[in-house]
Amino acid sequence: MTITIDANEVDRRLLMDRSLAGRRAFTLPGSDVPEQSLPDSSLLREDVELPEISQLEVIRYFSVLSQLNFSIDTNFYPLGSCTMKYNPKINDELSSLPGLSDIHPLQPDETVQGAIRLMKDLQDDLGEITGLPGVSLAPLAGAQGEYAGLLVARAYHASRHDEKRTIAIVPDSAHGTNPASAAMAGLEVVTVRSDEQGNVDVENLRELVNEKTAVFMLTMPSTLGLFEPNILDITNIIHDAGGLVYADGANLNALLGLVKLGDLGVDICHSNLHKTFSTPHGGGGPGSGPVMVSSELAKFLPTPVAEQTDHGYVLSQPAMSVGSINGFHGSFSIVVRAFAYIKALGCEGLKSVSENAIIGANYIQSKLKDKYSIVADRYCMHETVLSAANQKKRGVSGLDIAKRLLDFGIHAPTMYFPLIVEEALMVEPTESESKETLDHFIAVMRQIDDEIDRSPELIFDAPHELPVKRLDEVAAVRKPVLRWSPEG
Amino acid sequence: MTITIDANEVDRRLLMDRSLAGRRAFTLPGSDVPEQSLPDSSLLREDVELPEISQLEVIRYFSVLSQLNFSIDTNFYPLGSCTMKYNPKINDELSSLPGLSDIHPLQPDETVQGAIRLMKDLQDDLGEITGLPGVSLAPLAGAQGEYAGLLVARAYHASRHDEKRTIAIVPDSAHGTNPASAAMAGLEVVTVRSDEQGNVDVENLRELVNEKTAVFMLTMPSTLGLFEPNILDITNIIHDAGGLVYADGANLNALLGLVKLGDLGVDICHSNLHKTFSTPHGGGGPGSGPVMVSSELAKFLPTPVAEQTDHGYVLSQPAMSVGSINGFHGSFSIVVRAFAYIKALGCEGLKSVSENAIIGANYIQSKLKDKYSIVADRYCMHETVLSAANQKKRGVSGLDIAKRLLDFGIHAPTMYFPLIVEEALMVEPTESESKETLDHFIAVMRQIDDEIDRSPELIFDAPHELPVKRLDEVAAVRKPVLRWSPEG
Amino acid sequence: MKTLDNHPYIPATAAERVEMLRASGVDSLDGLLGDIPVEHRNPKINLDTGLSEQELSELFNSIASTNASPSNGYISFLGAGSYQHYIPSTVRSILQRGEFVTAYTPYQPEAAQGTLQVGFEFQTVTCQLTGMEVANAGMYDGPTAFAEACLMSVRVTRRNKVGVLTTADRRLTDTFVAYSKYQGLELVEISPDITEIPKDLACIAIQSPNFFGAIEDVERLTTVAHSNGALSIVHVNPTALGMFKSPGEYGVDIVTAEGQPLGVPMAFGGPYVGLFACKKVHIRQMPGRIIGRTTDTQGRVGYALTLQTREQHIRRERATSNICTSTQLMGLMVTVYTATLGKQGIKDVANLCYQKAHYAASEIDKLNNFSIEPRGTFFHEFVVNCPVPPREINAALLKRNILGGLDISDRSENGMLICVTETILKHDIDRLVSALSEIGSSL
Amino acid sequence: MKTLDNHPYIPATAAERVEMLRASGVDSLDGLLGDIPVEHRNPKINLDTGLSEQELSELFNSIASTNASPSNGYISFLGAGSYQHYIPSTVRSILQRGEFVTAYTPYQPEAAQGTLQVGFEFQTVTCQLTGMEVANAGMYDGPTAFAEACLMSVRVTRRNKVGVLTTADRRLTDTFVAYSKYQGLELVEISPDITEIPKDLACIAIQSPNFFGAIEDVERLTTVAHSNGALSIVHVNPTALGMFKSPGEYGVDIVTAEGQPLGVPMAFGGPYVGLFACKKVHIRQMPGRIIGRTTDTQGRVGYALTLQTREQHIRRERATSNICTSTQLMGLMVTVYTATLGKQGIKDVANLCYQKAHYAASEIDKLNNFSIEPRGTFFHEFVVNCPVPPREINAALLKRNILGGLDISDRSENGMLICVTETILKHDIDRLVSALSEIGSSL
Ligand SMILES: Cc1ncc(COP(=O)(O)O)c(C=O)c1O
Ligand SMILES: Cc1ncc(COP(=O)(O)O)c(C=O)c1O
Repeated sequence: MTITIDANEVDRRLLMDRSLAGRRAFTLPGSDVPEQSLPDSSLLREDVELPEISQLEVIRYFSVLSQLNFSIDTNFYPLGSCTMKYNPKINDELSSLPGLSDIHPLQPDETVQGAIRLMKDLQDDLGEITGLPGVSLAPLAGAQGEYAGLLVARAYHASRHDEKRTIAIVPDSAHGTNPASAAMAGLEVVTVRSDEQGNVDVENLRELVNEKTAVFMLTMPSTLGLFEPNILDITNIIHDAGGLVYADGANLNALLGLVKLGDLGVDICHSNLHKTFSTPHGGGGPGSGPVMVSSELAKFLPTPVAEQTDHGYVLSQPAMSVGSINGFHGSFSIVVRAFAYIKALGCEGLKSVSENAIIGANYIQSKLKDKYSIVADRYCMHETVLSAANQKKRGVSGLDIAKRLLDFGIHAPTMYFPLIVEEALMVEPTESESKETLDHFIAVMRQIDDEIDRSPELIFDAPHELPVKRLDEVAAVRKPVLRWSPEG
Repeated sequence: MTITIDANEVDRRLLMDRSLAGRRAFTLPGSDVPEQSLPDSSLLREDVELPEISQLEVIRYFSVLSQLNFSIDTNFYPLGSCTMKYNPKINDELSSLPGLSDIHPLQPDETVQGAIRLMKDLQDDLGEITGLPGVSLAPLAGAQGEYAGLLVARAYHASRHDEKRTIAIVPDSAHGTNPASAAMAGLEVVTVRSDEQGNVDVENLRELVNEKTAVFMLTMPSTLGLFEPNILDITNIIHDAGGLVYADGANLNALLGLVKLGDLGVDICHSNLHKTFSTPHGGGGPGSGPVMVSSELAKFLPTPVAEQTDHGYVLSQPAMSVGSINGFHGSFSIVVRAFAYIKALGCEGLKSVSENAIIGANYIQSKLKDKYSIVADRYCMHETVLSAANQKKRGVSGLDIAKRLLDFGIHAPTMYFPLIVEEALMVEPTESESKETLDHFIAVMRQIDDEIDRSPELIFDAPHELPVKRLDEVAAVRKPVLRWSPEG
Repeated sequence: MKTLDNHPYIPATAAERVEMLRASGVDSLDGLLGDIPVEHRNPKINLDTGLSEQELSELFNSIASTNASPSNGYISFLGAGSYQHYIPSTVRSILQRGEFVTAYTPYQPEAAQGTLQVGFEFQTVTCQLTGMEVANAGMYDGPTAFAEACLMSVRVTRRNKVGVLTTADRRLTDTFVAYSKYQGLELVEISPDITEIPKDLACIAIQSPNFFGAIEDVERLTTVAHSNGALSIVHVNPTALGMFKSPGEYGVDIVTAEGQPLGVPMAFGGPYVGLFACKKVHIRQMPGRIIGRTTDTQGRVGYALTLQTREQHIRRERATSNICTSTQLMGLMVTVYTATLGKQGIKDVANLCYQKAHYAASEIDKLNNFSIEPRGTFFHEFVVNCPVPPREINAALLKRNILGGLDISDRSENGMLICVTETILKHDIDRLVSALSEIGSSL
Repeated sequence: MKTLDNHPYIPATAAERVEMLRASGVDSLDGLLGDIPVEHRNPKINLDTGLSEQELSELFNSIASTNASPSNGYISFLGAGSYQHYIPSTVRSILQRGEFVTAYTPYQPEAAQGTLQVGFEFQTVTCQLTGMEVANAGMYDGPTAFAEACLMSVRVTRRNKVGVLTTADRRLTDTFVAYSKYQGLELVEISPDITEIPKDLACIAIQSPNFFGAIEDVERLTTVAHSNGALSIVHVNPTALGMFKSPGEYGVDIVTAEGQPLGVPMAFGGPYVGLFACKKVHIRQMPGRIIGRTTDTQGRVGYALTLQTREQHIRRERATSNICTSTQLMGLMVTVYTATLGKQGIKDVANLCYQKAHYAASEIDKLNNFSIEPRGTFFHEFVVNCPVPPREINAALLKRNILGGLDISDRSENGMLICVTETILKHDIDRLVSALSEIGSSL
């Protein structure tokens, strides 16, 4: 008997492929109450087809799988707009403390004073950082924060009987959630152009603004990593027209302590705690996207908002709240982590975060812009959008470069976004990576540029060193297989 | 500028190579007491040359390093005599509970009643399992358990003024710790032969035994994975000569609920909690090696022993104790885990452990003995010692086979031990691996045998798929480099 | 305010900063900030200075200890959307793996096979539990999944009235209302006894077990919906699916659930994960991320995000949802939980909840002043009619370190919604019952 | 007693067992057990039946809660060989990695580069802290390291008297006595003031800071030892090395330490890790495992166990020690701890301990009935002379949730050994002082 077992392969069989009748990974206690009669059997189910494997196999299966991932704990992730920074381990611990992780969301306020106080303190801190003092921690991610903010804007206009305002103006460089949230909020999306410097085309904006403008959604700094130099003009234009300014604060990592959005005329913003405030991304969530508004707009915030009263801390519903946008009070465990992060850094530390993030991004830009072109020769904020247009001419796409980077254990930059930059590679190093890591990245990026001419096959076939080679994403769409089935 | 960075390499630089003056991974609180004057500066130190790296780098460095390891959580480990079984995660959690992990060893007994009670209960359980009711949890590993047991034997003889007993008889198949511990205990080691069936050569034993025999050290089952069929004769021979029988219980995983060592005439034994009782090996410890003795010998046990009195649980020193063999009360966190393991399995479960361990080992033996020879064609207990003698004739050593196994993600068996078997490959699957895993191992072992003839280079150059190829262990000895230095 | 040197989270040293600034062609940071209006640069920020880790730990321990929880001796009978279940050690252990916790959304599939394969497993589990054909990789939470299901039924049927059973949790309907406020939709409340529905209804959305703990007649209501061209949506408690027939068996079109009971801590309400499953025909109307199987250039199996053209980053304002960052990590917890419990465990946990809740109900029903409101078969939640407002009962229970059931007097006169799971020992139930008895007789 | 089917830790099903038995050529397990005397087979074992994980968790939580610890509100001033220090989150985080925790001793270096590289780092840290040339990969604990150092001095000098300072912890000498009982050695107690020693002494073994907390004159004692052909052995507290000169600077031959203060929980006494370092010339007499750097067949750096011929598995009865399973995982904790604290942190923690202990000492010294025994420079432990037996003081302190210092009246009349580390807040010291004041004045 000779079978051919391949030495190189990770066993990718799924849990159900490993299942065997009768095996168990867990037992439950026996019942300690007198036996109760069961409901009518017509209501009852036979079996749930869940895997039957041993406890060791559960651990081994997921442990081995985890090693197939890149992660911040193991890799540099210069992923623009995503702020993949260090996720402090202490924050995970603190959020799992009994007393924080095992409290029920519907406990009476007086039994969860610590929890509500923590929420209130974080609200205050976020209000202080953004200069927008009305805060609700309810939104479960950035997109929900956007939606909540847009609901606030609509409620504000409605409260003024200004119902005709149904247009959201959104720059062409905006993240996809911006228009999608606007659509959910029943707003018509109108796109404003960027100029060749990457700024909002103010003339175009003036043309688009009118009495139907509900809100202008601006990403600050923009998804090009640029701070809008005309911001004061822009907020004036919108305000003069009776509209509100919404700032997508996903890139807040560039602004901590350097400028407050509220001071610039922003009325509403959200912040992704899972970016700027270092809570782990979890492979795609959970997130948390608090929404911050001017004091005038605070009464419209989604519920709940934590407040301090004479009788202690309470969770309450703002007077003209847009309502409840999810089950309970937001991503509390994420809120705990973000609060710990702010406490650990303090005032000076937060400012240092943004300063170092900006310094690092400009350093990379200055070291790579001779090879990879940039939109306009100006300083960036916390991220730089490189273009692989030159490389494209030599036959290699941004995608190819991104895949080749993986071979060096470096995660790919954000690709093909913003849409307005050809072969965009959006690089955000974050303040938590060392200069040594940045230098390594720079060297690898230059080497890849060099490989285009010397050994292009290294790039076309990349990645070479990962658990799988390039995956056929088109086939996955053409004939979707979305779950295990006995047929395989 | 073109440097050549190798895509395939893990960065193996050491912490000090990553250090940069002024960087920090941690800060301490400021002092909250009035400033105290420092001692004479002649006593004070300049700096300690420790690494200066960021917190992210600490996490990333060790996370990446960890992935270079095989481990039970990620690999099958058929490592004979080591009992690499599943280490239940719940046990790690329980041992870290506040109240167990943060208590000081010198707290008054009345403030640690739970801890001492747990020790007492585990003592009782181990006494029940081995049939040797006197138990001390003090030894920090198997070897220390052996040493403690031998001290007990010597103290026993001394108490009877039988001082001439200075010989330890040890089978040639014994683990190295047995003779080493005997030497530490001031005993002269005399070796008894194994017969061609792998049993103790009883005739030879009879010849060796005399009035100087202090103790006979027998591994049960033996390091060949065999249960000594003449055990009752053997213990009689030793007892008749006035000696004591020490059983090395490192292989207790074969005996749980199937037989009690005490019933067979064993006077003293140890057990490795880090083997049979599933506490994690930690890459080479910590361990715990409780020593169990007959009630007659209990008064000689090392200190402390947990006891229940009218005033609660206490840690006490046996009347004629051999003393204190380490700092405090043994590996308490390991003791906690072992106790949890016994509680989780209970009586029936423990028996099932041994039954399944034995069934698995025999299954592997029956499926491989046509290719890899075995010492004697008889059933084994929880492990089987295969010989690569046949393979050696075809030019491939046991070592080569072991290294090739690594390519398949399977840890090598214990090699070249016991010393009496040519090209020994000692295979212990343990009860915690599935039949599927055993079948895979069997198939790989057969395939490797096949590769000897078809593609021997695959075997000679193995491992191919690991972070390093075969390491030059001879060079490491010739010119030992044992620490980082600035010169590299 | 000056720059902080050498925080543990920030590796660059002062010298390195100077070096990097020089390389960028500026002397100081200000040289990079020219676009920020100078009058607004470097504002005063009123925050504390940073704490060391030890101080942080002291602070949070003191915060946590002020909350009443099982860990400081309280027993709780709260449910209503968040449930206390035993979470196996395997879940916590795997959740500590940084490779899962600190990974990004798997846009680079070759570097994220771990996350992707787990997501595929999660979709499988969602289908297996609900009896449905396809599922996505998770939504924010149960209520948002429910709201998105209702919106999806609108897209599928092109009708703009959404029918929701009157017995559903208001947290579900409230979220739907907030989600649909400006989409020109109408919410229609439907009695569980309904036999006919208006022709312009997009769906009948059912919660079962409903808010009051009782099982709804999903089969009949689904027939009613289908016979009128509407979809049937069921929001389930996933633990109950270890015991009760799955919505798939009744031909339901979309199933949603709060995934929290499957291994996710209660954590004061989040983060949780919404389960979302539907019939295969509706797949392109599904919101959220979907993971599909594919192969690499060498034919090896791998997984990747798929059907992304439904999503906001491609379709922008015409996306099926605005959801982006979702709840992958909670999906991991659910996947490890269900793999750990397995076929038998999911039955056992459901049965234990059922047994204990029914024991509690029958014991409470024996009390003089309390009674159980019979609303049909219930799973592990039931309504107790209290002699006085539940608020008062709960205040008295709290003095005995018991967190009583939810006060639902707004929906059921003097009603208290009690939940009992496998984490509650008989001893604790008996403590509740005798406390109620005492409180009742002291009125 | 019948075989338990399907325990979570045992994957084989009944059917598989039958299949495997058949393949082995037997019908039942008994067929495999022929060598076990039948009359002793399958004895009755008196143990409870197994618990589910949830029950296990309940049981251990209840056990843990009966112990007095910082987590349930006690403050402790105990030291004397085990110290309460803040353990950084990085240590716990890395300690959760199964690849480290569940690996075996790195006998297969290619499959254990993680463990091996960490061990190499650990040896480096041990050298850096102690100022010594070489170190091993760790011993069981401090006292066994000390005992083995004394035995090593005997091997090196071929003398059989071991001199130990009278100020050393008895736990050190007791362990040495137990380790050397049958080796024909003699323990000689030496005063710290000694200026000459007998010619047949193998070593002067010094604990510094000593049992009473004071720094010994290591330099002078080392000169005394060397001038008589004896080795100098110093057992240090590694935290103190953040502040005080290292033994290496004084030309010491062997240094040992209890590694517990460097990131290892107190855990009622173990497991800990012994640090062991010496001069390079003595390397082949060193006990324990040693990791060395080497290269693979392609010239890449790698690490492997080395100098194994000293060890029991090769040299058997002539090995330098019987140690086998050691404390690699605690070595990992020490390595992560020191990497986290770094050059500045180790200074800071030492200084904080010093400051707080000295503050406490001076405040206690001001009390009427208590005084501080001056025994030279101390680090973070000192002796308080109590007006009554310390036992009585401690009983009174315990009522106030304070675990007082160690009663050392056997070594110092009415002496109490108090330890103060960075985990103790000024507030807690003040609580102790005022409690002592109260207790003192109520005498
Ligand atoms: C600029 C920008 N806006 C909005 C979002 C959406 O945030 P979330 O993914 O948390 O919903 C993101 C991130 O994905 C983003 O980068
Ligand atoms: C048979 C045998 N005896 C003794 C020992 C020594 O035990 P330890 O390594 O715990 O000191 C071992 C394991 O290494 C062993 O396998």
